[in-house]
Amino acid sequence: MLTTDIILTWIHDFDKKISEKKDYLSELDTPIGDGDHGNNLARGAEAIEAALNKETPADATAALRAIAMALVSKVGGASGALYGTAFLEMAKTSRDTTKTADLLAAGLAGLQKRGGATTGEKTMIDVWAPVVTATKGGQLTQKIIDDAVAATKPMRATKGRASYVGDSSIGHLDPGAVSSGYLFTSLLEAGGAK
Amino acid sequence: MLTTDIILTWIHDFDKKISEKKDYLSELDTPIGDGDHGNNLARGAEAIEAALNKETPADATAALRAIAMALVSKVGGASGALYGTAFLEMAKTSRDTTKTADLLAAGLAGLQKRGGATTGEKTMIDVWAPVVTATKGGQLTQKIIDDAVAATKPMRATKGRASYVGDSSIGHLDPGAVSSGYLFTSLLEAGGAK
Amino acid sequence: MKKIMNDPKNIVAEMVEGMVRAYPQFVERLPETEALVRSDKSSMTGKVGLISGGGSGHEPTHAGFIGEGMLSAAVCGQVFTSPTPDQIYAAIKAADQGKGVFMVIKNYSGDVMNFDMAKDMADLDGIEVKSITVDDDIAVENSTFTQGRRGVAGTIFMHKILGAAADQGASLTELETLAKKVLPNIKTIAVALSGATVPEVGKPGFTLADDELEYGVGIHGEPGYRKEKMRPSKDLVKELLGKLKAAFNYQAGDKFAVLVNGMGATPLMEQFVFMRDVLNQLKDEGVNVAFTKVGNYMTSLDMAGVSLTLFKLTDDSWLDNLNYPVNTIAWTQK
Amino acid sequence: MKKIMNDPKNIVAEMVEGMVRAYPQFVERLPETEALVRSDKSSMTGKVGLISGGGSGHEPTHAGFIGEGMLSAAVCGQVFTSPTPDQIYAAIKAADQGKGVFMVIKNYSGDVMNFDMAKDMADLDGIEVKSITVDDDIAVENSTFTQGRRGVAGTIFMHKILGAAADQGASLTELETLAKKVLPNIKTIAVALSGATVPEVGKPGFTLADDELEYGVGIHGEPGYRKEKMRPSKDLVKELLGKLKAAFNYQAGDKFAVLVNGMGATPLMEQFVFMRDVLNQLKDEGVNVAFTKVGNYMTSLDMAGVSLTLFKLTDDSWLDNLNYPVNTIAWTQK
Ligand SMILES: Nc1ncnc2c1ncn2[C@@H]1O[C@H](COP(=O)(O)OP(=O)(O)O)[C@@H](O)[C@H]1O
Ligand SMILES: Nc1ncnc2c1ncn2[C@@H]1O[C@H](COP(=O)(O)OP(=O)(O)O)[C@@H](O)[C@H]1O
Ligand SMILES: [Mg+2]
Ligand SMILES: [Mg+2]
Ligand SMILES: [Mg+2]
Ligand SMILES: [Mg+2]
Repeated sequence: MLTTDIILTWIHDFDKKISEKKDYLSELDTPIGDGDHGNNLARGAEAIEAALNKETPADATAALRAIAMALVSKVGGASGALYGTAFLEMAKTSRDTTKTADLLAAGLAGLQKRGGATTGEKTMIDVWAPVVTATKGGQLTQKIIDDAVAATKPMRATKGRASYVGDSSIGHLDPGAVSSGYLFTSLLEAGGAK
Repeated sequence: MLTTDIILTWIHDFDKKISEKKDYLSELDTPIGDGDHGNNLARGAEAIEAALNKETPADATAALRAIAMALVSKVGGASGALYGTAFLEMAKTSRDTTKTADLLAAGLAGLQKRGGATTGEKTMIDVWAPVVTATKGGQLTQKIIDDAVAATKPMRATKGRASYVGDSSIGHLDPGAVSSGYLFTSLLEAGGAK
Repeated sequence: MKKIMNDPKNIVAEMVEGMVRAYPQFVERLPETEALVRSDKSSMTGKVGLISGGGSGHEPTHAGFIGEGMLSAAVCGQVFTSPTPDQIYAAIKAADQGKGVFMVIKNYSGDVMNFDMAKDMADLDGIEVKSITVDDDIAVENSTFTQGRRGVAGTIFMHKILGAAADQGASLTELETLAKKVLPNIKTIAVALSGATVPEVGKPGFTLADDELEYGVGIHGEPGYRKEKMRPSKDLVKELLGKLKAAFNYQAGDKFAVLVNGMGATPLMEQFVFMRDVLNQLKDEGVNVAFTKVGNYMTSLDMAGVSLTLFKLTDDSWLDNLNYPVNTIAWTQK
Repeated sequence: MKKIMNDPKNIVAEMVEGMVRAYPQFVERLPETEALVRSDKSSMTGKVGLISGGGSGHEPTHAGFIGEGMLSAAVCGQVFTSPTPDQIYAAIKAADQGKGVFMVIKNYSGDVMNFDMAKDMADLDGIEVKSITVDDDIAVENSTFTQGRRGVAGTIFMHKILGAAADQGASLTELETLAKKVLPNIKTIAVALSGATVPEVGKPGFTLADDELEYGVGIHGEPGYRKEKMRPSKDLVKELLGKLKAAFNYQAGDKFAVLVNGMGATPLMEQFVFMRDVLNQLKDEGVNVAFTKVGNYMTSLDMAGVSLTLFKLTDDSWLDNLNYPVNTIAWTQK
């Protein structure tokens, strides 16, 4: 269940992880992308913190929307549009339900609509999809997340910048998958996965 | 005495020295100039060889003029104007005399008029002037040339590019002095100094 | 890394400030954005707005092409990062004169998605928006297994052609038709001698050995298709024109515009030598070159290298559009 | 050294060939020289010819400024080496329309001597020739112990001012008077982040450490007045404007044109950040900036760095001359 409190704990922790892993994420983005994923998300994390500090959200919808708007207006790049869209869809759905699985499923649907990718294309979808499935079964574990992230390594990218390097994308983790992994680890730790 | 034969022997040898010392001359020009003196003169040496190969000069005046024109039209930079002017003045004077001392004196006068420098300013003048004096006395030796070249090392440049570096010009040989040293060594070796 | 900057986080904001203050006759900043709009509003009246944008680091692209006869507005994203939809939306609003707005997008997933989101926002306002996604970089296979080809230096030809058409009163639909017709006729390929350093990253995106070059590198340092030992300009031209020839399957008598574009750190001297070699080979092949341009137009920060764009002039009016008067920071023509 | 070139010995000749073939609407080559003349001869008729030149490696200077409203002809010497008198003489003859020729020389002993020799040749033909020797680089003490100050980026302001005057029919004597009046009002100073590599030499003229800069470097890599650790743009501006302020002794209310000039390898992004910081400091000091320009105009091959030129507009007509329409490869203005 995603209460306002859980959302805030979740996201604060995610922001912390992002700022810690900023350089690592950009490094991951270097061989198969343009080396900015960590910087992009760090701008987003800062903007989320600023937005949440400025005004405590009244409810889950307000919280999710504030997060979405910070991401949409400060991140840019592919990940800004994608994470922004996912949180915007979660915000919309949160008016009807607080069930984590439903909210994440709405986020995933938004991601897929925005980016046109499906699983196996070496993107963040490859983490979101198994996480949504596991959450629906009430079974999300760190291992599921880690495995999903790790599974992007042998994949060949066919979407996003990484697709430009073709076969050379094989053997590298997808940066967006790794950052999504952090998102769901934070969710798990915040107790929001059930 | 500068006969046509001596002039040709002299200059062929000078051209050879220049092409051998091209990199060294440019290196000398690096700390206190713009690093092109060797390349400049190498262009001149090639042009002289081409001109003399194309047409054997009828007399000393023709030889000196051919050398001057090659230098004027192919070297550029300060040294092109200076060496070019010096040989042009020698060519003019050679209509009246073949005495080496008189010809070199005319060359030196041209240099001084063109560049406005006098001795002690760390330029090629600091080699030409003592060489002219020694030649007048029939006494030019390799030691006189070497000493004149070496004497530019402790000088502070007040003309040419080297003047821009001020005191830092002290402790470096002047590239134009070194190349003029080669010119007079070749002259000596060609038997033209008497 | 040595760069003339203050805090790397503010480099885009400070660059934009420098631009608008140095060239107020050309560009104005939209409040609280890194989006710029044409200063001379009267030149926009009654015409379709033409906007572009993308990550920064490619200067003078895009803001340098704002002005009469070219772009109405441009959006400067963070370095090598596509701008956010709110800023693109601001540019759309500023460019709209009631005739709709046409967007020139470079084909990167981030750009495409963010421009799409901005279009969605403008739709709500009733502003009609159409777009073209430029994908001129033939270094990448255009297969269903990739995001498609990247948009690179050829984009400036698209700006020029559409800018001239918009200035002459073309409608939004006419611009779309023109853009679609022009698109497959613009193709580009690059050779890099060194990587670019993103200010916030602090080290080059890739490195090459002292005697090494890489063919097919993208404008964000995306890897190319082959590395090899440094070679003379003529050989580089042979390699790149070979790829372009294969892509166009061009024949003697075909007519082209040619752009030699410096990547940022390559002196004009080298670009002109390269252009000479390009023109020599095209002449040998009987190709007719009707328009030429040399310079730093679509750069990649401090990358050394050049890109070569051929634009096949299958329609005579396109040459008129290239020669149409224009007045911007980076491209001014009587 | 990695450069896009063929034989380094031919780099200038091949560059010139690239220029004239890429931009035939602007420049033509004088037979058997590396001297270029304006293509549009009719724009020269009845006017005093304006020529310039010097070593190559500073592109787009000088040939990039040939065209209506600016230079009539320009001479491209070998890299960093002043051109030979015969070539300058050819440019004089091509520029002369019976009204005489004015030469803009940068103050280097080689340039001064070779232009002097060319003038001597033209004298024999009865062509009247006058000249100005630009010495705007305040990094060097202007004492009797030096060749005097070097001519650097401020030279392009001299070209612009004289070009506008010549185009409006100024006589040779009027140009000389104007040039002399303008000269002391143009001052420049640079900061380098890396040295330039002359193609034939193959290694940089000087090197700086990874975190080091040098103030006062010349456009051929002549040593500057101080090295120090890399600092933020604002601090560089403070240092360079400090020197310019001392040189001009400028006051609140004084009016200036400002040129931020990239040395070749420095991205426009950094140049615009630097310009922002310049304009901020000048604003704080109450100085009035009436004209601004940012870009690679007087480069030093692949040197990284910028130079800052202030041109004190003590005469109102000078601003008109700066804004006067011009049509060249590198500076075009409606
Ligand atoms: N079409 C897409 N669908 C889903 N995810 C995508 C898509 N394109 C890119 N991504 C994700 O975005 C990540 C890259 O984000 P980022 O580096 O911030 O943006 P950019 O690629 O614009 O530089 C990739 O690692 C991938 O996970
Ligand atoms: N005014 C001058 N009078 C005499 N010699 C000079 C003068 N200026 C320069 N030189 C000589 O020219 C040499 C430099 O020649 P070079 O490097 O070929 O030309 P540049 O200085 O134009 O690059 C100096 O070492 C010096 O000997
Ligand atoms: Mg990225
Ligand atoms: Mg020199
Ligand atoms: Mg990016
Ligand atoms: Mg020189």
